[in-house]
Amino acid sequence: MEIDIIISDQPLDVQSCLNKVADNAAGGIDIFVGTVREWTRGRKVVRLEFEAYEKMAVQEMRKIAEKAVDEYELCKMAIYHRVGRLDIGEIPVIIAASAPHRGAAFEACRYAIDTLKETVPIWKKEIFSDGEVWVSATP
Amino acid sequence: MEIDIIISDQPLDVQSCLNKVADNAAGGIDIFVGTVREWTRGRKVVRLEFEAYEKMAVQEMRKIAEKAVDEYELCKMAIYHRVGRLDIGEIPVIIAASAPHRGAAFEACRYAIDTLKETVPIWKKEIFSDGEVWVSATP
Amino acid sequence: MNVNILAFGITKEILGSRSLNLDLPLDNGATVEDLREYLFEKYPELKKLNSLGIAQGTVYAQDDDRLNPAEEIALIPPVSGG
Amino acid sequence: MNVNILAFGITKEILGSRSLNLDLPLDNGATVEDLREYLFEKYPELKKLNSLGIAQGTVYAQDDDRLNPAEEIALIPPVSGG
Repeated sequence: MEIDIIISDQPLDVQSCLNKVADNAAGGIDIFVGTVREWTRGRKVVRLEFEAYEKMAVQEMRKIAEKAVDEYELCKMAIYHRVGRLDIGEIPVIIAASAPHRGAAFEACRYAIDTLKETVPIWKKEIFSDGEVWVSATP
Repeated sequence: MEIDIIISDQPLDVQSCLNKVADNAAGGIDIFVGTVREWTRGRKVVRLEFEAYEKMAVQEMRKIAEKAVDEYELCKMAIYHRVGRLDIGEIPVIIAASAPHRGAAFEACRYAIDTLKETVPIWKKEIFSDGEVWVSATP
Repeated sequence: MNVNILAFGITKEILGSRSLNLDLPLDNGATVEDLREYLFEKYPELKKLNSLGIAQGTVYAQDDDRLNPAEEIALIPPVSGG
Repeated sequence: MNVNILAFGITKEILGSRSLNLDLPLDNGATVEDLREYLFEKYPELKKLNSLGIAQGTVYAQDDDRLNPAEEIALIPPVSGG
């Protein structure tokens, strides 16, 4: 199967994602790994919480992967997203693209993460020691 | 240490490379993984053989990583290259870059693999069922 | 018109529930935009959001799409995955 | 001038050895370009390569750099890593 989409409340594994996109026709694989930063906009993060409208999020992630495979002539693409509580350094998202040539793999990964952040119904709450905020919700 | 350079005749491990560049200040990590393709220019590959001028290759790889860390304001960068015999699907190269923001990680990885292919003294021989060729050596 | 609404992220906190059954004072020709206006009136905090999308049947709806009470309707505040 | 040459990739096959000691008919002012010309004459197959770089002390040398027999000198045919 050329596309693999996962939303999980368990830690995401980069090696599994890589194995899913490995392909004898691929000369290059690009993998984007999001990680939880300790500081954001000058405030120290305690943890993040991700919530998804899972049924729809999986559909939107699949749309992104299908378009990427088609447009960049990929061998395979995988998009994994974590939900629930995440500590500093943990991985909210992994995107992997394999392609005969490396340029396509890079461009597809970048397209996928940029688009995921715009269209996929997943929400991130930043928890600080003195409050919390749903990211991008209000001005 | 913000830069990790390895040339090895043992299989390269993506998870180790990821662990090396993980950083609490990083919001994104990009990893490029080269893989041995089964077909190249219409010919079926039996295996590849990589040879390095190791002392100089490590220096040139370090130059690339130092320039990338500096230019793209990375947290960390790792460049691993395999030497010896590789079968289809094996990994000749892994490049990983962590950065506060994802754009820098993508651009740094791409810069690094593009430059590595131009400047690092490593040579690839493609072995086919009916012959072999040092890649790019002759017109 | 009676609809079931799912609310996520900050909208879940504003509505006080992830899932809500609403009796709307709207007739069968009501649109997505009518629902949004109704919600803005009932939950004025929603007006402070940068955007408020509405999905119907797990697909982003347009403002002039007709509401279909048989479908799952969801409030989509600004997304922030990744 | 007596120099030690390392050869990699296709140059190793052309020279028949990874490491070679050469007695060059060149004086102490000889340059990298002089060495390349000497090698082209002695191993004409080298002329068929897309390029032939020379490193001295593990650093790419320029054509007009002087040869330093105390340094490690290496033949760098077109690289193809990655």
